[in-house]
Amino acid sequence: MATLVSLREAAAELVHDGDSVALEGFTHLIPFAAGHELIRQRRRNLTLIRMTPDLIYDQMIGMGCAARLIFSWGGNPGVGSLHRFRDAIQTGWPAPLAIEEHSHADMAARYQAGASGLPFAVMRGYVGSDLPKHNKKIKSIECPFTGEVLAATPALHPDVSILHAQKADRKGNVLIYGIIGIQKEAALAAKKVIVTVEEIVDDLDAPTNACVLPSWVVSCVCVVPGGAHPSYAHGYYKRDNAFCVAWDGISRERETFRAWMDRHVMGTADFAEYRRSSGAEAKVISHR
Amino acid sequence: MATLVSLREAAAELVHDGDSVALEGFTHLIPFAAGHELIRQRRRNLTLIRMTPDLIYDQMIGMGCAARLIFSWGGNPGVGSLHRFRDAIQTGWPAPLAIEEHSHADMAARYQAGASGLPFAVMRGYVGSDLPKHNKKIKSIECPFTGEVLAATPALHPDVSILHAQKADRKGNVLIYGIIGIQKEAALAAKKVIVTVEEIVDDLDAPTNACVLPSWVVSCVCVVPGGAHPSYAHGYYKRDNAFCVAWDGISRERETFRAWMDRHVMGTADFAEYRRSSGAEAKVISHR
Amino acid sequence: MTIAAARWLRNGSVCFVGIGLPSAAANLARLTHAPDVVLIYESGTIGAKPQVLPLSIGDGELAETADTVVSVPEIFRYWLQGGRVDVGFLGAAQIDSFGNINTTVIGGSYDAPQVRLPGAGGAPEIVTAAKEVAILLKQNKRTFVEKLDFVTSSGYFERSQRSGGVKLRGRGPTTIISDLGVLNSDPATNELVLTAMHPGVCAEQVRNSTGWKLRVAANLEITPKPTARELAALRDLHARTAAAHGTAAGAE
Amino acid sequence: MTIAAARWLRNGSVCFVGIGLPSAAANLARLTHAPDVVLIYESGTIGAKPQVLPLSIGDGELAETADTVVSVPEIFRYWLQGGRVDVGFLGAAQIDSFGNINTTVIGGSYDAPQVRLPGAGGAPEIVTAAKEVAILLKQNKRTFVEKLDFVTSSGYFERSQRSGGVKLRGRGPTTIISDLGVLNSDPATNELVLTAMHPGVCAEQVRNSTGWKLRVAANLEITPKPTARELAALRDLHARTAAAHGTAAGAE
Repeated sequence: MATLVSLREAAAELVHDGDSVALEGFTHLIPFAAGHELIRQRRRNLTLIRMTPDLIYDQMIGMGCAARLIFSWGGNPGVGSLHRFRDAIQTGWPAPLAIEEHSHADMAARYQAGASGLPFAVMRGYVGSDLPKHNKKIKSIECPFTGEVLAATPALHPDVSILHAQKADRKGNVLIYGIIGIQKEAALAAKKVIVTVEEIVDDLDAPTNACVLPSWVVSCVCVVPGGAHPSYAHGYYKRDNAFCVAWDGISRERETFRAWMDRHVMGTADFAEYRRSSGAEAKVISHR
Repeated sequence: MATLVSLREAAAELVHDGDSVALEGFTHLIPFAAGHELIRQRRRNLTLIRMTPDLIYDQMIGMGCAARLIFSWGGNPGVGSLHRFRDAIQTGWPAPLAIEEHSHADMAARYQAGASGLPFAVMRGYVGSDLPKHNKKIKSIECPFTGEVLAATPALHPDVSILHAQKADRKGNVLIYGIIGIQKEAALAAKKVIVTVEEIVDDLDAPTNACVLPSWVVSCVCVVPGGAHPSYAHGYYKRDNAFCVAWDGISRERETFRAWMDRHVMGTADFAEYRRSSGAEAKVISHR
Repeated sequence: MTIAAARWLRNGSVCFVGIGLPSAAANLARLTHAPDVVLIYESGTIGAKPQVLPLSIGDGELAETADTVVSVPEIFRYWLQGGRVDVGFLGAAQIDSFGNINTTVIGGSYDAPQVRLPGAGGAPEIVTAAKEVAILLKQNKRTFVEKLDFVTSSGYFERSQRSGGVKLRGRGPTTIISDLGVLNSDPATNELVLTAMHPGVCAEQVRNSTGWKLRVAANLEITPKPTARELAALRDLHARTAAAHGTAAGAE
Repeated sequence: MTIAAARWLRNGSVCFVGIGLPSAAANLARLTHAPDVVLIYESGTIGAKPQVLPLSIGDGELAETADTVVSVPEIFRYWLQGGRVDVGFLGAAQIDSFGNINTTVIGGSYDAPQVRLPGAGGAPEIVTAAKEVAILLKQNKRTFVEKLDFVTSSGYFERSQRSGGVKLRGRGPTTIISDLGVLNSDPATNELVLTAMHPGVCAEQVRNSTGWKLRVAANLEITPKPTARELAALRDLHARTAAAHGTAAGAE
């Protein structure tokens, strides 16, 4: 059963140095507040797993949290490159970053296999691509009926998966809607699950076939309003595109990056203070 | 794009003797009207595919439509046995019925593989069961990472899948809600798709993450109010439990079965007439 | 039998429920000592809290009272095979002394059976994926048999003989609850042993209702009598069910 | 370039859309000659009809205007791999003369690259699962290269050389649309050949902007000039986008 705790407590208790950690959310509902908290708590040697390591992992990598990255597309969506991600791979700053690189379809399949209790995933993938030459986790398998050769990759089982969601009820049942991405699979593939939410409500008011994570598959629920900023929470606030553009400048040089992180993340006690400090107030939208 | 036609036309045009046909709906939204229409049109030598061949396939088998059955549980839910299904397997009446028998998890996996464009499905299944001895479609496969041996079965690709749904809009987009079963997978695994619906509406009013079949994956939409009776349509009418119990008596002997079918199905022009004839009026429920 | 089975279910456990007797017992547990038991039906309903017993595995009542309703492939892949289920709560047509289950054919051969049963349903994977399994079944020499005509879903003997190195996550069918008593698997031999009898039943009666030479535990217990609260809850449940369906689903 | 790409898209086709230029062109098509084009974004939005261009592949505008929003594994398995996509509409960092795509590394080696690019995303499977693929890319000697530093997603050469007997359902990247013209694959050799130039561009200019010895079709066409309607629709789309985002997403 999910317990309702502060994000600081959840991160301290459930995420340890050396863990494999998946912060998921496909453009939507990216758990930035949780990423910041792991940076503040100086988590080290993490294996970071994420289909699209965008700003959140750029920040964690640049602050030295990661030893390894499992991913399929590393860019600043709609803007360009991730400078800290690039710097780590190209020059090893601030620490060498081993990478395990896949395609989106494969990452999704690996999470699905993990959620499904299967040791591996099968897909029609990578035909003619150089990726399998550089990733030993991509093998092949023969169909026992047609003889076709398909790609096979091992299931993902993060030590901890961390999500942001719109809301939870008092029992800890979580509702996610809009672009639901890979969140359900990331949660069900993981050993432990932390969910930050915009709010706690009496009644989830979920449609019958909505994406609901029952309380008993969630370890901790933490209330962090605006916790997906600069990503967005459908029905609550929009994506802060201006911040994503500004990040390109902030993160381009190591010095400006460190100064910004030291001031707004390391120098703040929690996400609420960060939002005031950075001026990154999520604008609550009206059609909620 | 889905075209709006009568069920009679859809069945005549899209379902041919010898086809493999999946009428799906897990207890809920079983396409009885469509099954009756195939009986009326005297379709023969069909390979019938369905996880739970209940009353609808008992009727089709007893009326001689089927040469083969692919399934995982054949009973009258909450009542007992299917007498026509039994009679066909035990004595070959009215025609011999070849069977290809699986577990639920496997049938679901086979449909999923079909919908996914994969030639086979992988599952942890059948350990210690006698079923694989009698079904050559159940093979094994070794995990290329752990060496574990798992079950593998071929993808399902019905010639036609037939569903009943709550509603469609004028473009032919279909909304299914409540117990959604295996319907989406059955539709996406098939070469052609017929959907009967309770009603056509201007606006589907579907929640963001609802189970919607877009118009362009559906061949035909047919309006057949009450078309799932004696099964139910969530939000429209309840399951007719009394009919399911009565079916046990009707179907027990070949003579009573044939007399009933001749009178109420063969002797009626369409499902609306059948409903009047059999007194099987679906009771519209209030919380619609 | 329903009451004894209900008692066996721990509060808070996640239970994959078969229709009929298992569903009646699981809901009785939920309405008495185990309000937080999580009931999953293979139709995709997670956390169903029906006020009347469902007649089918996919009644609307299950969907309306569930925390969420997912697809059938999802329920089997993410929730059952994914290892999320604590207890499989099943019925059967026949079992043997090692908890193997037959729900496929009786008599004759598979291709030409004397009696064709409904088949496997979800059971072959429930018995291996759930952490533990309990089977509810009325006890007589036709249901508790020496040798099954067909092993649909495997118990202990088949597991050890035939798993072929596949890792099985669950402990298998540890408990059989019948109308006469309770059988548990002997941890040493995996054979089912009579460990408790319901009030008014004698060991001789149980042996005579069993198709194999039934072993009886040294410390054979008597199931405590149903309490007034249990009886009232069961009676009310059946009354509500009868009123809703015009029949008494899962009634003994 | 956006207009030429938009024209290429047939009404009613099911299009798996990449972000940026492909998304701008696909939506322009939808707002002009192809109102019934079905736009699928890898974020899971099916039938998206955005009024402003999304900045990211998962903008809320896509979810709000879609016919349905499914999970990311579903979009890749049921919809892309399931063979439901007519056209993959993609960008790239580099292509070669056989339509192979690099979006991974430039210079150095994979382990120690000079420039690390974002990586594969959905492309390796889009190029093989979609029935046909069009690639949108500004043309110069750094983007249209003789030899790729890395093959992220395969075009024709690699398909024939390396598919290893795997059945490929699609026809591959048949069309490249650049800011200078249009290249199509020669059905005989699979090599990309210049088949059309945009107004005001000469063949010499295109050759000089191509890293390989570019073949030019005998019946080289000139792309018709943008119509007033096309230009107005594109201008309005960009204006709405700029007003919504404070920036001109996908603008040329």
